[in-house]
Amino acid sequence: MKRTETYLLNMGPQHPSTHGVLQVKLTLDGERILKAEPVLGYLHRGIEKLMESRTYFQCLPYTDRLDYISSMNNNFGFAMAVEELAGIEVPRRAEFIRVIMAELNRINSHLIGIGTLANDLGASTGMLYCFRDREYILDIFNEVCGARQTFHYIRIGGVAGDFTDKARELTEAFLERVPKFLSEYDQLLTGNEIFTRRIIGISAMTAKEALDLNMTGPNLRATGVARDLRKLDGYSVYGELDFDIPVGEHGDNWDRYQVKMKEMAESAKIIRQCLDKMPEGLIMAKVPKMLKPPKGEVYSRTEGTRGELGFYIVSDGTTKPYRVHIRRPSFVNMQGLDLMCRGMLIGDSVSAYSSIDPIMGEVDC
Amino acid sequence: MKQRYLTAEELARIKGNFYTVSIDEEEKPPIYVSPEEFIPLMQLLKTNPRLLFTHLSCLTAVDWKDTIDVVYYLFSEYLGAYVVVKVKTIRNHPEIPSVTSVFPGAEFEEREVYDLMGVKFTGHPDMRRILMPEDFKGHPLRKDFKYEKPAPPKATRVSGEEEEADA
Amino acid sequence: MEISFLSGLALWLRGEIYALTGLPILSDLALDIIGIALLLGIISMAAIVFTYGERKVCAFMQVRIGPNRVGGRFGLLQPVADMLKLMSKEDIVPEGADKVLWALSPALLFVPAALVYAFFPFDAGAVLADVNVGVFLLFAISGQAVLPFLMGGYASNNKYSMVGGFRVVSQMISYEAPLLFSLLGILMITGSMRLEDIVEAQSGGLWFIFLQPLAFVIFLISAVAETNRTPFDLVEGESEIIAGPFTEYSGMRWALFFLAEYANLLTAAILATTFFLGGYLGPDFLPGFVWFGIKAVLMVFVIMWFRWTFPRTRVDQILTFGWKAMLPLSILNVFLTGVVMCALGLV
Amino acid sequence: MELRDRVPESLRQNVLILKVDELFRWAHANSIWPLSSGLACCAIEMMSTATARFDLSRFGYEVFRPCPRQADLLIVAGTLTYKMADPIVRLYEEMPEPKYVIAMGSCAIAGGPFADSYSVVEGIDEVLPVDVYIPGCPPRPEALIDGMLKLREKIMHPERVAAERAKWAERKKAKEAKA
Amino acid sequence: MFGKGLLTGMGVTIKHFFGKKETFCYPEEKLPMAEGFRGGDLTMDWRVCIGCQMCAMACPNKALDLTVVTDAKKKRHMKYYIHKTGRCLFCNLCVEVCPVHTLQWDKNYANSTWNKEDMVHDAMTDKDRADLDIFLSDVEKKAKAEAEAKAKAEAEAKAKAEAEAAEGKPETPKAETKAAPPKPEAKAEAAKKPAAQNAAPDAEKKAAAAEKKKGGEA
Repeated sequence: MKRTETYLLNMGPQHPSTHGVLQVKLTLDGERILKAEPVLGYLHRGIEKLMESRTYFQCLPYTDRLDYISSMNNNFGFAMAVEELAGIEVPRRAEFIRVIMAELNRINSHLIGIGTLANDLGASTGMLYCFRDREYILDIFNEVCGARQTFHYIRIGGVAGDFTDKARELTEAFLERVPKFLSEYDQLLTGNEIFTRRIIGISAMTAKEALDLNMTGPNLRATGVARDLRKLDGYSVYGELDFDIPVGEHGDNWDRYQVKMKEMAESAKIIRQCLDKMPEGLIMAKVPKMLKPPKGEVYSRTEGTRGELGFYIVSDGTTKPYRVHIRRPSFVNMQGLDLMCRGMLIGDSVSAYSSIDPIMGEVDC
Repeated sequence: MKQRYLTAEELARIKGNFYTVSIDEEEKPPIYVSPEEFIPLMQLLKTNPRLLFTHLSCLTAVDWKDTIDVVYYLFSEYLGAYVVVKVKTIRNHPEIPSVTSVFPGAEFEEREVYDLMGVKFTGHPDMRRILMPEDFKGHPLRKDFKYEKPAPPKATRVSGEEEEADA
Repeated sequence: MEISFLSGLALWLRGEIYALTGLPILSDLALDIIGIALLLGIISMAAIVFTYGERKVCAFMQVRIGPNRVGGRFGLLQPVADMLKLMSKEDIVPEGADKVLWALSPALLFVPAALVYAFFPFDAGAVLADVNVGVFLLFAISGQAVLPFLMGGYASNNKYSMVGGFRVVSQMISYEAPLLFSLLGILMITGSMRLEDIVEAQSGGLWFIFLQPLAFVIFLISAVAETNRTPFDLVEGESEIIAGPFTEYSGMRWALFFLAEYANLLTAAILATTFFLGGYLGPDFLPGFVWFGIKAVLMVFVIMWFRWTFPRTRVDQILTFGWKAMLPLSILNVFLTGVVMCALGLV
Repeated sequence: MELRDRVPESLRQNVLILKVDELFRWAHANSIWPLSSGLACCAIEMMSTATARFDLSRFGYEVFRPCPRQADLLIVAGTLTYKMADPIVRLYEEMPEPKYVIAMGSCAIAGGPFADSYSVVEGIDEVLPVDVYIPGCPPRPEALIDGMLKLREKIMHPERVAAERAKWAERKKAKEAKA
Repeated sequence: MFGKGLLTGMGVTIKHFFGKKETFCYPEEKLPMAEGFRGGDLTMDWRVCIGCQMCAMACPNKALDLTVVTDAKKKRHMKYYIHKTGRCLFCNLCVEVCPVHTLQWDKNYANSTWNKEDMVHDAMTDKDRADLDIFLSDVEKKAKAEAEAKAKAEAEAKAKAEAEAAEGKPETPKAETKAAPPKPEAKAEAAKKPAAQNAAPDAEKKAAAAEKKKGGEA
């Protein structure tokens, strides 16, 4: 009688395809995975504890370091939470600039997601093209707020710098590039039989399983549930913009890849509308230097690039928050990793990590 | 949350069949519930056809120096509204039933609350620390957490012919 | 035996040595030594040139400029710097490793890669060992390149290397058969297994790539799988099992693996040129071996082009593709060649 | 260098006098293969250094080896936490000998924004011997290329490093004398 | 046909193989920096700086530790402006909060070093400190001179007052009072004139000091 023995393979904190310091303990039978247990905490920097000893203005740069690929969306979430707590009204022009920056950052983040997926499956050229196109977005950010990655641009009450004409011109140039580079990825990756065979039908997930595991963002939409907080809550000026939500059917890696590709096209559409609708006017509301929000708590959620990004802030009337909890989408999506890797081969677990696309700064907070 | 909060009579209807639930008169009052009746309340909120709070948006704990509150934000697409459920626990050995029986997706967040705040969840499938190293003493997010950092491990250079690079 | 530039040179040299020493054995010996030295030179040159070529081709395809700082404007000394650095690295033997197999596997891998070069006809008469069962012997030798990978994987006492070793065995064995079967068509047409006869059979522009297109496609795919390059580079699947059997090797040992891999790459290119692109045949404004060189480098470029375009296939996909698609197709090709030859009355 | 002077004037152009370790130093300096081990935000800047626009491969450094056995440079790009300290020490000790360490970003230099957090090691020089420090949070890819060139200079000319270290030592003595 | 997608993929790569490259050769050509770029070290001009330490308070991570020295006229000046790059977030809060806008980034991002000591950067060089000492000493001298002048003026005024009292007690006292007030006003204007140079921040400083008290006790 054939007796096989399972063994434990440790995809350690340093592994080319675990996107940073994620450790996954795989229990393997030959090359088939029986159990995948993620070990987190290698990048736990205790941001929630640090925020308790800093004023609201000083907490904002810390949100840049959470999901360090989409820093704008983190600033956006935290700023909206504090504005709701302190009752600050943001001028319309600042709202539109915020939406433009958040959507540009969504494209930036999805480009990295698709680039690392291609690189982990072996096509490193795909990654190089994604990073080349990402540089044009970083030029816009560099022009507007002076930094390439940790922007600290969306402030409580508005935005730090105005949307200059040079930034508008760069954005227009970028919007023309978007359909070109999306079609290039279709030619290079989507049409490629080896690429499609590697991700079609791999780590599929039904809508019920995804909802039970509390997954949100592209991973949930890939299973067919059209839940997008930009449409559901309609926060900021998303209510006035019309865009549709791309949805997959089987919830496998192919649908996650397709949802991200279509979302980039949608984000470009949103930026197009914002550029046309942006009014002139102030970019910063009147915010007291020593901001003391009233005693109480608030939970404000926005659609981050990887799912529902929520900020739960309890204030006790002083300038420093009493407690800040950050509902991190990548952290909750990690629960789906075990389900996605079960029964797959080692090669597929690699595509599972890069289609969940966890950012360890956000997972370990 | 940009969504609306439950109206007073909806809250009253929920309070109807639970006697340990207390709702005070704030503008958006959280539902305080005792650990014993916590799981039935969550069951009701999730499965009742007129409520359908199917999405557990946020699960966290706040340390109020005398008690530790575990906070649950639930959201229902059917009603288009959210509700806040809070459970008070005793400070020195907090213990409340785990909600993974109702919301399986809360497993990691409960482990994080146990790891950083020290609230034990009975009935949780895998009650271990998730972020801090296994042998870490204490729970960092508590207000009375005192900790001085140990000396980190030092790498030894095998050949060492080049003298130690100056610190 | 036609006389070409290289074989003429060899004959002249033999005459000179014979005139000097008067002993036929000595001149043969001298000639063989010179031949071996030349071949080893070609193999090490192949490693140096192709590491540089690979990085430049990869850079150009990824819209960036490759190494252009080390040694002059084009970075030509980059591979020299790499080799020298690899030579002077510390040699770590993992504790618990099987010392004998550990030391033997890089050397063993290099032996078949170098031995195969003795049979290639670089020019009309210029072949080190003119064997009339050339093709058969060629594949017998290159067949045992599988063992060193497995030895390396087993000896380095590391789970990733073990998994890499398993993958190597399954992949290389399953692509050995289609590789051979795809050449049967050509052997049937030429009727002889001597490499020079195969090249002569393609004279007059009738290259086998036009006569046997299906065989060329199968051969190319199997050759790429045999040399473990993308899209079949499961052995060294960076993102999955780090560096496969070479995970624990460092410094010069790893450089030997690296050298053998590039030698195998050139072998695959030379095989493709000899069998399908008419070896050293070409319009005679260039000598034979220059044509041979151009076609070989062209084939190397195509294989590199595969590497920087395609993702990696999964282990089970490779095996099913090998057994279920490649083998039947190559047998079909043999059958078709037979039918056509009967129809044309050649048999 | 009396050896070099003995070469006659006419041949000086095409005669290269080189000590062996100088040759190996040149080889090490020009082909440093970094280990692809990014910890946090600086890792994304490290990756974009190897891409099309900033192109680390012009210096021959773009071969990011996944396993420490074949790498000779450990770029610590991100925050080092106590839980990650042991693995990073193990990574460092697994690398074959002529190995170098670059501390990239504020977090690696002195703990950066998270210096007073309970789980962050303040600066990796408490854990590893560091060769080059690159300030910035995160440093621009050009700053990383500048740091790599500084490392290249450190390998090629150890005497400059010794001079710098001497200057720094007596500057420190002067400060202590004044304090 | 099975290979169609593969061939289009190869078409894309070969197109880029011969296409234009995207690389900036860093050490030779440098990317133009946006004017709002936040990088390098902090630079400030000690003459403009009023020593209010707002930047040190605004920093999230206490990366600035400043030593302030007060001159004879009880006005503050910066002596040591230590900017710990190892703790800095480059979040620009200090540059934006500075009331006199003297804090700037020097945009020199390529400043990697071999030893860790250069990471603790002092925005005021030794030469600045030397100029500061000269400035303090002459402020000292001016203050001393004024003090003597004031003392002499008081002495004369006292002497004249006694002389008038001695000469004719019946004279009306109004003249004295008229004479006394103009003298102090003159003195006040005189005092104000040398400080005209940073008169505007005085008001500001009072507001900052008040605020600091309020911030302190909050």
